Amino acid sequence: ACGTAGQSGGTASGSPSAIGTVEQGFKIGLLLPESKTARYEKFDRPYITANVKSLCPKCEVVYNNANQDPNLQQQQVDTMLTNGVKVLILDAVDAKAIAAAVKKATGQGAKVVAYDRLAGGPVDAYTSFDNLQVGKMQGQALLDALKAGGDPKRGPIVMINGSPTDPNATEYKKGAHAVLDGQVTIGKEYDTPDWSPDQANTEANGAFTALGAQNVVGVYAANDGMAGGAAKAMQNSGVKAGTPLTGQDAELAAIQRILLGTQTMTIYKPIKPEAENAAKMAVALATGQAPQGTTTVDNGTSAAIPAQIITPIVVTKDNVEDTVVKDGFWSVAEICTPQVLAACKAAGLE
Amino acid sequence: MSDPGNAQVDPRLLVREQGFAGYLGEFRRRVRGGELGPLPVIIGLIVIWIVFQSLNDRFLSPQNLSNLSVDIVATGLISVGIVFVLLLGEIDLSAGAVSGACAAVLAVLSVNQGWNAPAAIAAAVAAGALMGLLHGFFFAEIGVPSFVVTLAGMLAWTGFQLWVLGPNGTINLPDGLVSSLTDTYFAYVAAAYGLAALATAVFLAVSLAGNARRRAAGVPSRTVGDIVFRTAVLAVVAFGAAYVLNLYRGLPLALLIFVAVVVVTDFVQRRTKYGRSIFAVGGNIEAARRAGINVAFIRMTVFAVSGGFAALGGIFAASRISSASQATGQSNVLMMAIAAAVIGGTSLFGGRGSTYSALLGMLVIQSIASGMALQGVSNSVQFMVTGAVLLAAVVIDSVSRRSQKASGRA
Amino acid sequence: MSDPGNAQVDPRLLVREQGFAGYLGEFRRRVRGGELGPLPVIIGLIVIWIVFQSLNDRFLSPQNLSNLSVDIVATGLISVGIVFVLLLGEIDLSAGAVSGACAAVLAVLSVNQGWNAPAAIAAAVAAGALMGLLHGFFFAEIGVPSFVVTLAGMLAWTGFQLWVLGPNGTINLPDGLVSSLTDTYFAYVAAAYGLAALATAVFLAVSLAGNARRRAAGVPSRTVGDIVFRTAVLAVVAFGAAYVLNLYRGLPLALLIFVAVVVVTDFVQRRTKYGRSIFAVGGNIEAARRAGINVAFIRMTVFAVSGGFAALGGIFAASRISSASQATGQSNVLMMAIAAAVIGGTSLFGGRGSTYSALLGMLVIQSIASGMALQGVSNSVQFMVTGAVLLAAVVIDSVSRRSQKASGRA
Amino acid sequence: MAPVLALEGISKRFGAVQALTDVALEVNAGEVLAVVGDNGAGKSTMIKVIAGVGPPDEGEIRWEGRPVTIHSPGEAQALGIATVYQDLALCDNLDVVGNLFLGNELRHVGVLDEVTMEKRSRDLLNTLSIKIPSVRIPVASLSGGQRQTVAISRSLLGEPKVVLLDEPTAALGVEQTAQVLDLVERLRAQGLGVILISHNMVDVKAVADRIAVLRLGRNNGVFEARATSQEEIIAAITGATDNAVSRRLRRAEEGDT
Amino acid sequence: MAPVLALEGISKRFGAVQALTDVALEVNAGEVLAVVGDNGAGKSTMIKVIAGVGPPDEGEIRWEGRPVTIHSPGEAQALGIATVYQDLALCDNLDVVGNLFLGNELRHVGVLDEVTMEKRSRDLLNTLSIKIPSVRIPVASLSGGQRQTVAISRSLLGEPKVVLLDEPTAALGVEQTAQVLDLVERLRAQGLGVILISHNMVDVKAVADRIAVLRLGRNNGVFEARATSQEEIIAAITGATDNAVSRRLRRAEEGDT
Ligand SMILES: Nc1ncnc2c1ncn2[C@@H]1O[C@H](COP(=O)(O)OP(=O)(O)OP(=O)(O)O)[C@@H](O)[C@H]1O
Ligand SMILES: Nc1ncnc2c1ncn2[C@@H]1O[C@H](COP(=O)(O)OP(=O)(O)OP(=O)(O)O)[C@@H](O)[C@H]1O
Ligand SMILES: [Mg+2]
Ligand SMILES: [Mg+2]
Repeated sequence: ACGTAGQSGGTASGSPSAIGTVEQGFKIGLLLPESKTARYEKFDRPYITANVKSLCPKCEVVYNNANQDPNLQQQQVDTMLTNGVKVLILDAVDAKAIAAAVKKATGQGAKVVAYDRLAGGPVDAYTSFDNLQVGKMQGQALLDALKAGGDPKRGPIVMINGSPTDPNATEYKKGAHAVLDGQVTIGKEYDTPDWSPDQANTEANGAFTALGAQNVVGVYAANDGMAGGAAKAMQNSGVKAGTPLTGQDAELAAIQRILLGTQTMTIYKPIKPEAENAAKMAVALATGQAPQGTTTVDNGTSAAIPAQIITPIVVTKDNVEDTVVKDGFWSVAEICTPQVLAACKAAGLE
Repeated sequence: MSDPGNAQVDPRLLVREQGFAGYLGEFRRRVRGGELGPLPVIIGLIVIWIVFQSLNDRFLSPQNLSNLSVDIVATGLISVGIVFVLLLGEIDLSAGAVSGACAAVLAVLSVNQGWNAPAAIAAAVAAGALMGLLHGFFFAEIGVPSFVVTLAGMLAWTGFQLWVLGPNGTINLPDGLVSSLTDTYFAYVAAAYGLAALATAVFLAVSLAGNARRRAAGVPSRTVGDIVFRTAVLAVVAFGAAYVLNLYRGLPLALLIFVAVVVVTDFVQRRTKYGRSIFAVGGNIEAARRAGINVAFIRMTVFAVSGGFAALGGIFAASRISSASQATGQSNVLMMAIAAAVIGGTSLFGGRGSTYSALLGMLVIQSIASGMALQGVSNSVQFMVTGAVLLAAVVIDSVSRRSQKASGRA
Repeated sequence: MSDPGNAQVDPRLLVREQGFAGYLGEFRRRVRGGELGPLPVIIGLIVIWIVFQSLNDRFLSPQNLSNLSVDIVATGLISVGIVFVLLLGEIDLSAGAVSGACAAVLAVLSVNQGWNAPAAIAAAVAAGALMGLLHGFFFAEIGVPSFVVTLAGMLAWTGFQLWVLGPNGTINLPDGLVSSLTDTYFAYVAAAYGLAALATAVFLAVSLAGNARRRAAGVPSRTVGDIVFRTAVLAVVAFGAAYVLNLYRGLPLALLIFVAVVVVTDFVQRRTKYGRSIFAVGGNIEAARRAGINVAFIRMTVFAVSGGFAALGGIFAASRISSASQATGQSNVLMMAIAAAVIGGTSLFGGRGSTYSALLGMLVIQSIASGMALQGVSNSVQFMVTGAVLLAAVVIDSVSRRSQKASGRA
Repeated sequence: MAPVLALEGISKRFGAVQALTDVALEVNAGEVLAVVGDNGAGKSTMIKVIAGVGPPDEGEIRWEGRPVTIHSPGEAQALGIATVYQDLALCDNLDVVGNLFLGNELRHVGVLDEVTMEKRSRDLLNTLSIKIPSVRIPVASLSGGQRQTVAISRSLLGEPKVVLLDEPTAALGVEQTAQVLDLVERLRAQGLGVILISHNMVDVKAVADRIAVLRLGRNNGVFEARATSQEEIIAAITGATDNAVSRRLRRAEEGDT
Repeated sequence: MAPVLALEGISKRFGAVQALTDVALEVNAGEVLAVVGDNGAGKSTMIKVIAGVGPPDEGEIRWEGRPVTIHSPGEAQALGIATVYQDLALCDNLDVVGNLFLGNELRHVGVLDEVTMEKRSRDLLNTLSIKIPSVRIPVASLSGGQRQTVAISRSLLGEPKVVLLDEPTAALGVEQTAQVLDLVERLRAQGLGVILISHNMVDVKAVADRIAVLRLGRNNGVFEARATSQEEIIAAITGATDNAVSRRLRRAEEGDT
């Protein structure tokens, strides 16, 4: 039972590049980045596991969560390889930093599917939403809401970005700026360590005090957790009711806020198809088939990575039912707690 | 010591002059000796306020001060519990995680299980106390160092928090008792002033009554001038705060609760047998044991108290943003709670401190945070400035203590 | 003490029987007395290994053990610095941030500024030492509590790290010296065995020579049997490790460096005047001062050492993933580094410990992490289990120490 | 009448050191028993055995005739044993009053009654004629002798039946020493049993009724104080009639002649 | 010849306590100066002033005739002042050898020379005829007297010109006390100046050449040891001829008759 899998493996089935067969089953490693956001353990993991099981009943999905720590994720890649994993479905904490681990994995004969975030290094396939696009959609939604109320520059907006130590936060921020710069007046802008809702609350309070609560015309919050902190600050410091507020992740709490009118929008990423793609790609790679992609992307290391990019969806009061409810992301029963019941009725959710 | 009626006075003891001159002399001696108590930190706080105000004139606006006074509450309550543990010379690394876990318990019980708010709050606080008791058990009875126990607790309760919240993550708290903890302001102008008046009156009455008892027993008592001076200082602070708060939305309930907690816990620490035992264990555990104090009991209950206050802090944190999530109590909540206690003057080595330090330290920390938020500088600069200001605030204190050490008291 | 030639033996001292029976008796006495040193933690480690191996038979595979031995290095090096600070009875909360900041400095210098790798590494380590020196200055000269200084440092250096990395964040390191720090394995079979043999031989020679000197000077010396036994234990561990590592990719350079650092720092702490002074300051600062030790110098340099090792740890962390980012040194690196030292047996209260505890403690922590990763459980469970296992690993130690306390040694 | 406190066959071991071996001892009510012995003879260890601080490995303790086990200082106090330890064991962070009443605080509707405690502290210290700048300063800033007096005063606050004094006068000035010896005599007159450990033979001979000698952790004789000369006791302590003390004396005599 | 060490006009204050007021003192080479005084008289404070541990607020220290300032213990040691503190100041976590050589470790190509240090420790302790289970156990587990001996031995390791002993025999057994007194006489014979603080008048009269009395932080007379009676000194210490000591004596005499 010794190690250099790369040299010794790879001849298990008829196909020259196959490293496993559906008949015998093989191990697929699933590496997710964190658990502070609800989606990973509630949706991604079960969806992927289920999809793999239906494609390859004997396959086993080994799961690790890196808790937002790139070094830990690298160790988890090592452990996966030790564990005899043939294909990695990898949602990188730090897409750039993971490149070395990806290289090591492929060097040892494993295949890598970049999931949700385009990891660096020689990845074999990619399926995701576009983070830059997410930021742009948030920005656009905010801009639209501002324009609906008049001149978008009639007052300052407040931007509450994600963690400065999270590379993905930089992408959202970039996307949002691409849309908003020049179109609106950014009164105050914050990066929020650890995406902390409490911190966001303090920041929002500070901004409202500095700018004058009644002057603020919109708030950009990079995700729903921080939007929660900001929403409470808006209520407390007397920001005009109905002032636009963005979010991301389609958390249950955010959907409820949207229905209640204290948040304008959130970004819903339909995880089901993404998970389905990932499972398909992983099984295909292991059995020596070429993964199917609708397009190709370039991550700097590999030029033509087959990719399936899914467009995220902006959720507002009007399309809650057609998006998260329809997809079974949240059930009406979950959303319409007694407090939200009236708003649910008004929005036609029943 | 200035009671001339007492015979057994050491002739070397420097007797203070009567009246104002005496005050001044005493004060000068203390400045030289570094026995200024919290004064240096208060000066540091005032400097911070002046600097931020000069950078942004909204800093000292009633609105900002009012927000600040509510923002200190959640972490401040955790810090109160930490003070208890620090007095023992121990540390509680689990406080943040416990606060998050208990906030999650509260949210699940009240939203998902439909408990009514008071019951859910009680259950959450009880859960926190129980978690603390468990730490205390492993520490006091098994002998695992508190650092390791509470580190293990930090991990385990974080896991528990994730598990309780389940895959749904954030849970919004409905408007109601929990939200109103940080949402309620006594806007009625008389409320704040009335409380300030009450506090001043009670303080004066207690001081005078105590003095009378002391004089009757023939032990040294304060001069009337001294009592009047102290009462006056309290009155200025209380009425000043009331005035400012009334300019915005009135007296915040959360602040009232926090201050009440600080006053009561300080009283418990200083004026009850239980509190005295905590100081004794923190000062010299062997002496405490030999004096017949049940050291294990003190240790276990102190960790339970810390857990309970952590839970309470978590509830206020959840109340502040009307939701409990996986992020509640995470990040640097723990560090800030410990830092507040230490900045406020509680020793990490046990036996010295007071829960007032939680209040004072949180004011320093939150003033910096609020000032930075008002400025809206980039994160890297913000981190650096926060570090520097934190250091500067404590340097004043340390320099004065240094002269204390030089004069042989340390 | 078993030297029969010496006249001044206390008659109450229990003399050990000669030979194997003596060993057994001594061992039994020590078990009862709780004077087992690191043995309980080693037992805890072995239990952890057995449990995880029974859950997943890849756990004790050469590949996993080899990976584990490299994974402990980065945090382990930070922990070595922490041990120095803990020996003083102080704490360094900045170690994680310093490691991240120095990794960033390294990346920027070598990638963006095009410095050659050795110069960049030297600059990064020097930067870390300088940061530590700064903490030491505020602590030793100004008198700010180390907790506050290093907390301020933690914030400030995190800010510095963000600022150095600039808006682009992660910087990938090219293949080269830095990457090879954790990538190099001495696959040549003789390398590992040769080193094991060398270590054993040196140990034996030093022991024998020391013994000869002691005998010559007429002070108590070890029996030959004792020396042979110790050498044999070392040989088993060294050759065992060499055998396992050779089964995978050979002896990892990183492990070699880490072990060398531990051996050298332990030697410095135990066998030099500087190290002795650290123990003295940590044991009784007033006694140290009265003995003419320059306490301020010791304190400042110890913080500088801690900073330097934090930087080194950061470099290895960056090397391990071939990149430096804003996340380097963040998260729970600091807690793990402190926990490793404490679990390994270094006291938080100063004066007791050794850098071997960094090695031992990291093995415990990383074994848990690696075992959990192999199992692939969900995060909430992982947190809870990690906390529980951590506690369990230390409980064995604490229980044996408790009997030590009962027999009056604590 | 049974002795108020009796030890029998007490052994205690620390790691590799056998500190006490088969020690027996008894003290009656209204009696002062001095325990003397070389440094490291095990006197303090014995005190700690009785006080419940370090229970013995073997042996029996009898209290007023019946066997008892004393597992904690609290149990010893409950029996009526008050102890002044050689290493004092004061809480440096508490003030004099706090230390005096530690574990036995006076309360007034649940709250510490500082006024009464302060008053009683001052009265108590006055009877021992000790000058302490203030009963409200932390004991950390007291002189060695002042700390000692605080520790002695502490033991008198309860209503003990037996008082254990481990070198109570070691750090005291001449006047304070005389006060403590007076005190010991007063305690005896009140019918208490007193165990007094001291290295000062003059003091021991002045107040003790019987003198027990410990040597290397074992009993080495019990002497009637009145009937025994100082030299005999010193010989029992050192285990030799030719010792440094006798040599000094001889030299002094030779020098004088 | 100028005295090797002289203090003049030394004052020192702690917070609200004036511990020393205008104290003067001098000790010559080859002389034993005893300093006596009540508890809290300021004796230890004076020792700390000389040893550089707690520099004075005012006043002058002269060393071999020339004025010096002593700001740190290291400076005092460099001058040739060795000190045994009343509160011992040992590092509990270090073993006996480590404590003895602390700050003056012997080295062998940069590495601590444990073998030589251990050998010298054993020799040194033997000359003071102290039984310590092992020189390799942490001092935390030593008895009070054993710790005291370690502290005394420590001060003899360098080559001091003046030795300050703050109640060195307080915790010592009779034999060890005699050894220390012998030692003091040997030091005097070697031409060192010795300042000895003690509450034991018998010991003081036995070895001191001159006796300086401190009272409430002030000089209260210097006496020739041979020419002064014990009663006179006690009267100077207590500030009254009618004191607890004299009353005890009177009572004892009355009791005898
Ligand atoms: N906690 C301990 N651990 C190990 N050894 C100890 C401990 N306490 C005491 N000893 C040893 O037990 C022996 C007896 O010590 P003890 O303190 O009882 O002596 P003593 O008679 O009180 O001496 P002294 O007159 O110096 O106070 C000594 O050899 C001492 O080293
Ligand atoms: N660090 C300090 N802080 C405050 N007061 C102090 C301090 N050290 C000593 N004192 C006070 O100074 C006075 C003199 O103390 P010192 O220790 O010099 O007395 P001493 O003569 O050595 O007494 P003893 O014979 O009891 O040892 C005492 O009243 C004491 O309370
Ligand atoms: Mg003793
Ligand atoms: Mg003294």
